[in-house]
Amino acid sequence: MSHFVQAVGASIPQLDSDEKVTGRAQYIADLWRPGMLHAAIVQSPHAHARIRGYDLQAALALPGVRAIVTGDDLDERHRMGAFIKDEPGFAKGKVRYVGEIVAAVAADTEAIARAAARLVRVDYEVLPAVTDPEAALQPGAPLVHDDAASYVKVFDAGTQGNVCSRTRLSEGDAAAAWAQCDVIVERRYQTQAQAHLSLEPCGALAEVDAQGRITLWSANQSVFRVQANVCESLGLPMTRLRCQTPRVGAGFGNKMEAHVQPVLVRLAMKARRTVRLILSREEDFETVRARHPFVIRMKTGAKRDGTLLAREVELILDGGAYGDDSPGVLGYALLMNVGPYNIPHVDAHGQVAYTHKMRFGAFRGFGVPQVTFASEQQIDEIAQQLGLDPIELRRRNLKTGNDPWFCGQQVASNGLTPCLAMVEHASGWQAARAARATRGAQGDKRIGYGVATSAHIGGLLASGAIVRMLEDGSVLLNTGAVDIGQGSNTVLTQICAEALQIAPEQVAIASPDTDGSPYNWGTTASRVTYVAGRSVVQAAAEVEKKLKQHASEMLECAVEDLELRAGGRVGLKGVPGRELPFAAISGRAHWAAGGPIIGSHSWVFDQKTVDPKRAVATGLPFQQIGIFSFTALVVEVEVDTLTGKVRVPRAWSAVDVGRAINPQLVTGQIEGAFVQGLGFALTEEMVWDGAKLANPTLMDYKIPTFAELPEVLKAYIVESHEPTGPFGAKSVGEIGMNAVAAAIANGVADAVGVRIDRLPMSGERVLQALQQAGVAA
Amino acid sequence: MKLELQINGEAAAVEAGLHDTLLTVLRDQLQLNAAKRGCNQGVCGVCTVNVDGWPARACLSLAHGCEGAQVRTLEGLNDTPRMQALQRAFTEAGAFQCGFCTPGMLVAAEALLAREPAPDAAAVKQALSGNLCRCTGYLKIVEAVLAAAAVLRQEAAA
Amino acid sequence: MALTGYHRPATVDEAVALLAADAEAKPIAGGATLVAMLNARVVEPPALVSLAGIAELQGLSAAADGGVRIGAFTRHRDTAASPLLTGTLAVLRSAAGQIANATVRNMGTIGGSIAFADPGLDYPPALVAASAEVEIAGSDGRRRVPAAEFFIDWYTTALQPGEIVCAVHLPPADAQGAGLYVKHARVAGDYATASVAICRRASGAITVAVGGCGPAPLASAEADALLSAGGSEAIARAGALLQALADPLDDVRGSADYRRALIPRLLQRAVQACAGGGAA
Amino acid sequence: MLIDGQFTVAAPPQALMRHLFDARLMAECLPGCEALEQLDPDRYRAVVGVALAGVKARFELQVEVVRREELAVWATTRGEEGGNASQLQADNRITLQAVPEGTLLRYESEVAVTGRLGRFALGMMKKKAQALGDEFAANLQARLAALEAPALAPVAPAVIEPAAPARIAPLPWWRVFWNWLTGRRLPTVGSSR
Repeated sequence: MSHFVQAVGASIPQLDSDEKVTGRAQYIADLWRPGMLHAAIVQSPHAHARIRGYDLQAALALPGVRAIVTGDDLDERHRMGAFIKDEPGFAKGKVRYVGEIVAAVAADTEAIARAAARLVRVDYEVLPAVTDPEAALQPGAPLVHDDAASYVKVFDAGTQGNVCSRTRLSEGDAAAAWAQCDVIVERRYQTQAQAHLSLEPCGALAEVDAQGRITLWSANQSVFRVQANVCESLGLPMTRLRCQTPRVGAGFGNKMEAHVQPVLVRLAMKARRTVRLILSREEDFETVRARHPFVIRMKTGAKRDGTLLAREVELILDGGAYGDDSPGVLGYALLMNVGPYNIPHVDAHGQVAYTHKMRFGAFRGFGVPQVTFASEQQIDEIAQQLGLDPIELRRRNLKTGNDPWFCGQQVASNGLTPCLAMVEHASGWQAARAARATRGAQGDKRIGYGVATSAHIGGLLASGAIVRMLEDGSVLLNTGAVDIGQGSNTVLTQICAEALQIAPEQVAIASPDTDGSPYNWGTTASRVTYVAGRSVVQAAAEVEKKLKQHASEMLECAVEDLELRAGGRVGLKGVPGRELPFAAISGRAHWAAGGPIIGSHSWVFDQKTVDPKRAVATGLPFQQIGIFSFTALVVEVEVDTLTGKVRVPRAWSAVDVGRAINPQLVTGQIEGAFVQGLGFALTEEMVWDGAKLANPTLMDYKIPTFAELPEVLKAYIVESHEPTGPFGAKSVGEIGMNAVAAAIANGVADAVGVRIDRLPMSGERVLQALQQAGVAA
Repeated sequence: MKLELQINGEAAAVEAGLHDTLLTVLRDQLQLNAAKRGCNQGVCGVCTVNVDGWPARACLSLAHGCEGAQVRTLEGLNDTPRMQALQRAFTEAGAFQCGFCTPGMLVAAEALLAREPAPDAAAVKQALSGNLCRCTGYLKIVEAVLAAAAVLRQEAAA
Repeated sequence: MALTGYHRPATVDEAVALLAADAEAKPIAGGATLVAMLNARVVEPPALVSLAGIAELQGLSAAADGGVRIGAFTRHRDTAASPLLTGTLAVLRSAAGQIANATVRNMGTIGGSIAFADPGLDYPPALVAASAEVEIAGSDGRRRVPAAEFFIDWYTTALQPGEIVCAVHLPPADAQGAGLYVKHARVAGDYATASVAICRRASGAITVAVGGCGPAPLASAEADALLSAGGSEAIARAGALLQALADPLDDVRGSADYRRALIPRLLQRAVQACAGGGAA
Repeated sequence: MLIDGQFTVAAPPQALMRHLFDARLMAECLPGCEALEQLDPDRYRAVVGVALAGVKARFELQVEVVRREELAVWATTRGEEGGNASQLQADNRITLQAVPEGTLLRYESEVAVTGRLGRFALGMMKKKAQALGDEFAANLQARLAALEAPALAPVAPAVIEPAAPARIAPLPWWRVFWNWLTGRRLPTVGSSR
């Protein structure tokens, strides 16, 4: 079959480029409706308090105020939550963190709404609070949820007291294996809360029609999670709520679950008018979600010849006031803690603690950047103690070919070995490390080289696709997957075009809309290209089958003798002249026989994660998680021994993505993830002062700028061809971030010989370590 | 209070209170939505507009302070050759993902190329040091601005 | 009488008269800092007096005494690129070029910045090291205050209510000397965690000032004397002297202990960089 | 943020305890206190003016003594400023301890400001608040000394040592009302050239 159309593998620009470069793209804050009201939120000043009552009299009296919603407008029985139904639409009966939304006001202008919000009086009974996860797990600590055990849960979370969930995964016999280890490394690590900082603050706009049906526009990563969360928390039948999507200004996990949608929909229902709510940057920092702070106790053992033998890890996650995605993050971090190495004896267990802080949820990497910061440093420490080169030790233990992942899941494509070789070569690793011995101290700035590897999944839960051929032979693709900037609209269009051998311009992709789109769990877990891509391929195959059925009747020949031809034609094999354009077939289907040609597909990712014969798993939220992508990363690190400040002049990041549907979009993910990882490693930290977030502003919370971009940042694509993936493709969205903090920590150790076990590796923290190690005066 | 501002080469009558910023007036009264609100404190750069030839923060410029100034937003620069070269280069290089920071980046880059037809990578990073991006990791943006500069220099020489 | 609205005086005297009319009225120059506070509703002045239209406050110029005058309304961008700021005065160029980012440097002015007097700003230590004077205008006329006495406390300067900064006066540059501002911050564009401004004359005489480590820039004649005399221990002893003066904040940019530890270290970097003769 | 300090007064603890509930005395010791009235034995209302970085804020505060012991008192402060643009919560404790020179008075206050003022310059606010605490302590010490021992020779003003940095275990905190500088300047520090 001649491949005239090379849609897959082409770096075509994003389909929505024109509107983004001309400023015509409409994000949630750009949507506007005639007579639209503006909303403002009321936030709790307390970390833990019972709400005894509200006094809305002064606020309602303000001219221009149209409606106010409080906890009294919610029903105690209706709760939402991805894993544990522990969260009301907004505070009801109790507040559980400083900044939690307590009420909202709708008014003619935003200024009036904000003024009225300040006039809302709430009668609080202040209660003791606990904000440290380890303290929250001690007996007698104040309970964040009085009745946590009673909540509906979608898996055996073991929720009780301040334990939100607990999980244990084990393989082999770690306890017995320590005796055979010649070298054992053990440390405690701590990682910080990181803010997503998508530059677009969260927002939503809700319209109510005459019959009381609500159309909700919001910045989201899944219209179906918005629908589920709003309907569950407000007790609405899903038929009452239609969720649609404007352009989304990135998410990184912040917009996967609910943010302001529940309170805004309740407000619009009460006002019976269109209302828009856009959070300020400070409100976005204080009310939504952030990356989980981890406390990690990890132990790794190896034989003298460098064979890794045993690993034990215990995780304590700060879950914040509500479960959100915490059980998923815990389970996944434990599954990924080993890294891409064959370690026969592993015991991985952990807990998520409820605390009186904002909820912690999904954030690019989903727990792996945290746990990799510990695991990849321990691999380096073992190499150091055994006198082995860090890459050589890794090479002796790498998973290759079809080595199964920890807990037994099959791996069908593994390009890690070429990834490691590529970055080793590109960085001049061997020469650079050798030179280090002779490098000695050259002035205040010391150079070091760090390596780290990681993996990530692509999969999880349900996805669908509908491909409908229009009368002119072009097609409309509808998957319900939200493009938050990563380019999924473009990638899925390329997959559909390649499958039907038509030009991408012949494919239109529909905006995600719960009224019209097939279900898609969400743009999260690096899943859309793989999971939605497979559905597109299947749906397109169904269209091809129907096209050939029609053509066989039109050309009076057997279906088996027909072939797709590039450019939107079906032809008789071997007879170039004998063919029909899609338009002719579709015309017949619409106007003569058979009906419009529609292909559809729907599935849930189905590969089991745990092989009960190999591993024991308790409290693992998902039974089928995903197929594996792999990465290796080398960084050149410069440590200023005068100030402790760390800089990354050069970095080389290789990722095995199975097949790059759009190489430029793939390198974009690798580069973007690296720089976001740089912030996680060196400068970003949400700081709490007691129970209050101390730096909820861009003045005080600092992400990398152009100046922090390494002079050399090379992204390499390795294609190992995933047999189950669409045209061999698998995931790339998060993996580029997983190994960054670990590689930099290893680079710092190589440069100045100190191990940093806490993030971020700020100048202060590194200088303290230098002073304690006697390296710096 | 009634104000007359010069927006994209045209007089625009607007209503502005003492504390109203140029960003609020552009977005809420003139429906010019290319300039976005990301932090309202002048740090993120998504509100960058061109005031009298220099990039400026629309969120930190009071509407009253802009009387008599030539304000240009991306909407007003869309059909200028320099901006079109930048738009093509950004599109071909994949210099944006979500696009929320792109209007601000383009306005700042256009002002740079107006002043410096042949900037090096360091000059581009310096000129855009006030524009944050969380998606791309900045590399492709630098490449796109350099590429646009090269194309413009060729066209100028031709 | 209460003043309201946006005012555009053409002269300093007009501006001072307007400000005298209502204590709540605030002067506004580039607006970078004040409008950020307005947006956060932290201040709500009923009247604003714009200094943009006052010719006398604009730009840098060579002064009669051979020094340099920087008008209060001069944008950081212009100060950072001024050819007048040579030799020891290069410390001003170095400081201005590291303020925030390029776009804010198009807006912010030296007068607005030093009147705000945030401890993490870049001008205060540079002006103290350069032995600058600040010219102030008020209803009872003009006066000049040495930079070291202009910056008094957190966000507190020698400015009395109703007074404005007219200009900064720099002594004649020592063309063969050098001036440098060494800033340590988490990322480019952040306020300084700690900083050292240094001027070194051809004669070897050194003046330094430390930023970000106390309510006002830290400077000590004794420390300057030690540095000017030179010798191996000079930097360590001068650093210890300045550390003793420090009263740093504990905040997200660094603990007080870290800021104290940075003083001798940044001082060493500054002195070594200046010793090289050429201005940064 | 924790604000604390201690000082000694040449007088027995029991004598000092009753002064702690004298609203007029407290009003005089508190920098920036514009109004202070006692609503009932355990509750007070106060208005306190604060200036910082050109920002003038008037806090309307409700103070409630929530626990008394023979030599200690706990109180909470709840209030707001700017029409509820910012909210202030503080849990305070004052303990008295008999010492050879008389009484060691120790105060601790865990203060949280949320809303518009709570989002900026926390480090700056901590520094300012601790300075105010020290000024309050100095005023209180002087007044208590004067009240309790008019006949005795004035005690050399004790140096106010900031309390040991180690934090007291988080008891159930209570508060004393709080005061902020009214725009007066602190003694100059730093440049002595």
